[in-house]
Amino acid sequence: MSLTNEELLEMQRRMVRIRRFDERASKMVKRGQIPGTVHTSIGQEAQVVGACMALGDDDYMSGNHRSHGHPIGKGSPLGPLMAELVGKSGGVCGGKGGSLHLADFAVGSLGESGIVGSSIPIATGAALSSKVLGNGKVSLAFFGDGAANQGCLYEAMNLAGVWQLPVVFLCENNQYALSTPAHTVTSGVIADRAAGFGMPGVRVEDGQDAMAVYDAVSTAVERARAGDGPTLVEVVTYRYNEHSEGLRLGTDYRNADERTQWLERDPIVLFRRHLVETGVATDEEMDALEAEVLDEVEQAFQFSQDSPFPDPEVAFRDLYTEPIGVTS
Amino acid sequence: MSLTNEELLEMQRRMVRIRRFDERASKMVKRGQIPGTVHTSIGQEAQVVGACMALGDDDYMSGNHRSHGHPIGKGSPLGPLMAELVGKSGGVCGGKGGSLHLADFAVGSLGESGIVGSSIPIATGAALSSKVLGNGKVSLAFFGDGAANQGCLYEAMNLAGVWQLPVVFLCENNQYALSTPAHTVTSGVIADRAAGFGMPGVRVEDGQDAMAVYDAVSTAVERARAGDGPTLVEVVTYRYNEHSEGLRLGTDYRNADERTQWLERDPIVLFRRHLVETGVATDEEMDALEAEVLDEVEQAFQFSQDSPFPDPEVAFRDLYTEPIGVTS
Amino acid sequence: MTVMSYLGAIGAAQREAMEADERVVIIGEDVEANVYGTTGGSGKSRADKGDFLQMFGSNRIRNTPISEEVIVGAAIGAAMTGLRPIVDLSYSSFLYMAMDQFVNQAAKNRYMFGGQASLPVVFRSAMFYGLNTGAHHSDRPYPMFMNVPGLKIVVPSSPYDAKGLLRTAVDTDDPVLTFEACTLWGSKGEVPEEEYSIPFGQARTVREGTDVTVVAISSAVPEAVAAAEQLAEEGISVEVIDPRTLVPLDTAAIVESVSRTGRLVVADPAHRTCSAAAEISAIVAEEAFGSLLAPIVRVTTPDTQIPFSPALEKQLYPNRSYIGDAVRRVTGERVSVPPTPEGVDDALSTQAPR
Amino acid sequence: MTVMSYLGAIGAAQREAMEADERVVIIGEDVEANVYGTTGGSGKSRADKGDFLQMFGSNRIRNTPISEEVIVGAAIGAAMTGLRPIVDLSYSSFLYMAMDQFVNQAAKNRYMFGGQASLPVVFRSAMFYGLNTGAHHSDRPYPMFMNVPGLKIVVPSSPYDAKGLLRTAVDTDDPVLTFEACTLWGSKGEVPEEEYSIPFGQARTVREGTDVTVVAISSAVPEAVAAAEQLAEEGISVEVIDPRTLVPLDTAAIVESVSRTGRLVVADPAHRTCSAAAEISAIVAEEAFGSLLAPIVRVTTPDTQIPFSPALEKQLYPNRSYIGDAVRRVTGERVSVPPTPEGVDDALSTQAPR
Ligand SMILES: Cc1ncc(C[n+]2csc(CCOP(=O)(O)OP(=O)(O)O)c2C)c(N)n1
Ligand SMILES: Cc1ncc(C[n+]2csc(CCOP(=O)(O)OP(=O)(O)O)c2C)c(N)n1
Ligand SMILES: [Mg+2]
Ligand SMILES: [Mg+2]
Repeated sequence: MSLTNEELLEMQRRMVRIRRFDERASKMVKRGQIPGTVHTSIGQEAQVVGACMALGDDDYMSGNHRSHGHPIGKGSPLGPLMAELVGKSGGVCGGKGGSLHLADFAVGSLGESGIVGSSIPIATGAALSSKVLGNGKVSLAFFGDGAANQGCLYEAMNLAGVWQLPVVFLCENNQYALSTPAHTVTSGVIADRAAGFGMPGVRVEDGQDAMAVYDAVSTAVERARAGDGPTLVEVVTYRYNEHSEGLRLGTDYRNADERTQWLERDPIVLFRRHLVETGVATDEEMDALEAEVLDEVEQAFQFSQDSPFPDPEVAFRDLYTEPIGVTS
Repeated sequence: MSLTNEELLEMQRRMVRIRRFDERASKMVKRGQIPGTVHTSIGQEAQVVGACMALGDDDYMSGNHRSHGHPIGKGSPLGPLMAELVGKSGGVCGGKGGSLHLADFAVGSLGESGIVGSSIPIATGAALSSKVLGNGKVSLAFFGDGAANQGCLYEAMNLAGVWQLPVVFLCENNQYALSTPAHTVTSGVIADRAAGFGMPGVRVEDGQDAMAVYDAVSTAVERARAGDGPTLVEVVTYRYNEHSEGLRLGTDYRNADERTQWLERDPIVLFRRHLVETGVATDEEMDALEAEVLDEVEQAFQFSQDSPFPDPEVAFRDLYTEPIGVTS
Repeated sequence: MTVMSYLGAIGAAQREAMEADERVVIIGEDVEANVYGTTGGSGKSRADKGDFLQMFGSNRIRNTPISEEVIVGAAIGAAMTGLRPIVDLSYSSFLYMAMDQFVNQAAKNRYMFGGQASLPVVFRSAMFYGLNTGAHHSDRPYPMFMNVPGLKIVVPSSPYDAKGLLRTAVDTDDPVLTFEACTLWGSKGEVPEEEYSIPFGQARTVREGTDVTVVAISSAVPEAVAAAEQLAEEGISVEVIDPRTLVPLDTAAIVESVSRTGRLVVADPAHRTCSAAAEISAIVAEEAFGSLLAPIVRVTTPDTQIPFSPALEKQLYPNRSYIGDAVRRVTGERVSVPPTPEGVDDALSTQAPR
Repeated sequence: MTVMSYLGAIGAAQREAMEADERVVIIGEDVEANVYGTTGGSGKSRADKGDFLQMFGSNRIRNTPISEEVIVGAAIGAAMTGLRPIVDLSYSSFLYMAMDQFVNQAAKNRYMFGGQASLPVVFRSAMFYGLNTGAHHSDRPYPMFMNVPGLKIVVPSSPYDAKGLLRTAVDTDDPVLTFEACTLWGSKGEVPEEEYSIPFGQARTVREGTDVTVVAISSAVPEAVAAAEQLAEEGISVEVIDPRTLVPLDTAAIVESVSRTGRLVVADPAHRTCSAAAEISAIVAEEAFGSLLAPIVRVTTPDTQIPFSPALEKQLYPNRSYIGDAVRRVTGERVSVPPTPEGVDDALSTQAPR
């Protein structure tokens, strides 16, 4: 579970990628360059990337409406993701998915889901397929503290438990579901729910520390890969932005102090400091990395602009593998 | 939580009622006097009645396909129940429900459910209504070990936990769901699932002891009534008969020794012995009670035979409170 | 009369119903913060006059976990025992999570139990089609609920109807599902100052006409009216009927209209197969066949899922142009069959959170 | 050719598909013990030759907890990653538990993801209507799934079709829902010895005729045939068409038949409103209007839930008598409108556990 220097740098790079991509997407929403909204992972990068780095390239994952962070964390190129948010033909789903509803099978991303909780069974099924086929792949399901109250999670945990499926249930506890504080709608502690379903439940209290997340998820992934079944990992983290970009709520459901405190433990700042302090990289190298990523995001933006809109007729494709002639 | 002698006798009477009613129903299925099937509570009487006696007359409950034991345990008269199984107009639901799908609102029975798990939210909602209206009523949801793997249970437990609803979740762990042994499809221990949802979880290991069940459920009911929220009670018990009457499975999924062992701890025999030994009743009184119940069941049978079938036109009533004219 | 938005009308109906009857409670995700704008005053700010949480307290404004199945089920159980809940499910796409409770409990309990139960419960949800909200947020699932006997289905298309029908829904002792049209949220209309309700099963004749009957549903109503205006200029007189409730359905009004016009077009934003349009067509093909002078044409959303891209989505829904073409077709003109891709429109966008 | 029961044909198709492809697995409640009779040999005994658990092992015969939502979802996830699951959901009434997974995942994933996913997964369930199984065990919910683009819907009415269509379902890369008719489980028919499959979207003309087309679905097929035989004696020549798959639907065959007969009756065991019958009627009212000589009549189950009592239930479903009456009606005879209560029949009963 120790990472090479390259991997450590890749960890930071992916976190920065998420931050800059999401910042850009946020701006694009405000400028009307993205139809609808997007949900950023800004503030949650350590949680996302720490988890993804614990997976192999061939491993599977499923996610939710906070939907670009996960594939970026798993290694997706940025251009097709950005183009997807704009609805272009070069989008990773050809513009048919859009934010919330995208997937990048090339990196094992089996689908983010606009329906809260709905993709948890999908990751569980991918783990079933690994088990039956014996191909050693592990699955990870990302979901929020809000989704932790959807019943399908417990059906999935139970099924994974009895079949000893290689799956990790990763709860991104950013402490709010939209406007609703988790503690007002969650009875008990999420990680503690694992025990009753016969699996380890781990709570990463400092979810802003990428290594802490990485370590916890790596243990779970090893366990899964060894055939010892599922683990529930709850990571405590925080989103800096509003639930979704452009949303303005009348109530002040999050207190300003709270936000300030979390901003002080920014996962990217923390990890950069760690890398520099441990001699993995210099400040200059870190600056260069940041610049490279900014450039990558700019190119992704350009790609999203240059890519043409899909032909209207594309709306009538991809419903079935063999078209059954739906056109009107 | 101590019962008067009368209540103790009533406890035994209700257990015997369930036993004799279900035995009669079983016979009726075999003779073709009941269309379809019935699911008996034979062997589980202590678990059913111990729980029901812990409730007040005005308290609510919901149940499942093992559907006559619960209302009998709660005090339903036998005739309308028997007539319901036959599909007669004198049935407790006028013949429209039938076995699995009946209710007796007069005793707080809000509905047994043919859909495994589906009535758990109903009892939870009744508890919500008690809470909002402040009427002090408690709800109890009966469900099996099989149903304990339906996600809605955990949604209900969580909701009841955060809202501190006066509800008791009562898992009848008879160790099998149809042909499937509970341990093969249940990860962890059902009662242990309570902790993660912030409520007490109690496992009554000797579910054949009516008093043990009564005590555990009474504690839960008191807690609920005091406004301290829900409890999960798991009762370990055993059904003597096949999953449903008339069903013949090719596999020998239950081992014969196991059944013999459980038969040795028959809840009705045990409780009778207890009552006689503690001087609550004499053997003669117990014999008389049994005879009375047999007579009651005979009358219920007669009632079910004498009651006319509903008029075919009744099929078109009761869908809405104000008919919207469905006739074809 | 006063002018209200469709969304405001829903809020007003909820407020009046809550004031009128203590047993009315609101249950849903984020209702405390008024995220969807129907549990606050005007505007979305808690500070504004009329915040529901302040007015009615947290005993009656119940902010829930994200647990649709138990929310719906608990509301049913509560309705069976003395409350009259309004459940706010936000997007119609989330109803599937609770399908078992809708079908096996809400729709069946009264019937199965021989009339012992009554179920005064309203399930509100909004259909967000046409706003690039993607396949998980664009469903228009009312037809599948129409196939479930025991539910009442409401599809208001104007502020007046939204308010009056919702009030009836709350006051009815049967389970009601209302499908609100997000594209109409901002539309304004006249609404009486005083409390009122609109009986279920009474269609509204939105526009009278003699040549063709257009039965239009939900957001297709304003499109049908726009088409009718255009067609009037071409000399075709179109009668537009809004059924307002799909269960019960005002079959008599539809049949009567077709018996005068002899022609029927049904405009329905649901997917084509087994749509409300299919049902209305089938009723007329059986009950008014003798009056029919032309094929019955359905203008629906084709049987494909909803793509995100603004280049793809808008072409799919019934609009004035498709409805116009359909009318021309049944009046004998040769036109291309809808939907023909329209090219890229500027996308509408919405502030509603997902 | 060999003679097989409908239930046996399903078991045989499953066995052949599992033998043909290692990626085919069976997932469901009580499949290990062969409780529903399709994962064993002939008869229900494990000792009998052909027990699936013995043949294929517990890695491929997956006995599940009672957790329909995750069973369906996991099968979808598994299909997206290399397996070809057959999910046995036993009763069709249990499908609602997993509705979100059917609609939001199975039907949408391939489309949303721009074709990245393929979903070779079959969901089997049996409709138990007519057997006094009560409101929670008598659903015929295929119309609501027809309204969900992305699913394929199969409704076999004979052993030959049950086997051939199921094999196609397993071999197809799209999600398929098969609705089996419990009342037909015991029906016998000729089935080829060799493996075969039946393409989707091809109706079967069960009986040729010239006066009226009857499109019949699932268990209504044998009833329609019985009606046709009776009507032949009265001098009315009925063509009976079984669409076999409702999505895709063989519209061409139906339109062609109506263009010859000029009359259409649709017999569909689903509830009336938004039924498959509504869809078929609407298609014909649009595409074959010019050939129609009479109203299109639907013979469906009325919009009420299903009562338990044998005195109440049987009258509700399409039967030979209602179908016969409908045909007489469209051929000009005056008859009472179905369903007229039939009085009390002896109830069928079934050994299937609930
Ligand atoms: C089934 C369902 N219910 C409700 C919603 C609306 N919704 C979208 S995101 C969200 C909050 C999710 O909270 P959480 O799971 O904690 O994820 P987070 O947004 O905090 O990352 C809600 C209520 C939805 N998309 N799907
Ligand atoms: C949603 C649903 N799935 C499956 C079934 C079929 N079924 C009826 S009873 C049963 C077993 C239930 O087991 P359990 O909950 O332990 O109750 P028990 O019968 O042992 O009392 C099954 C699988 C059903 N009725 N509903
Ligand atoms: Mg959250
Ligand atoms: Mg059990």
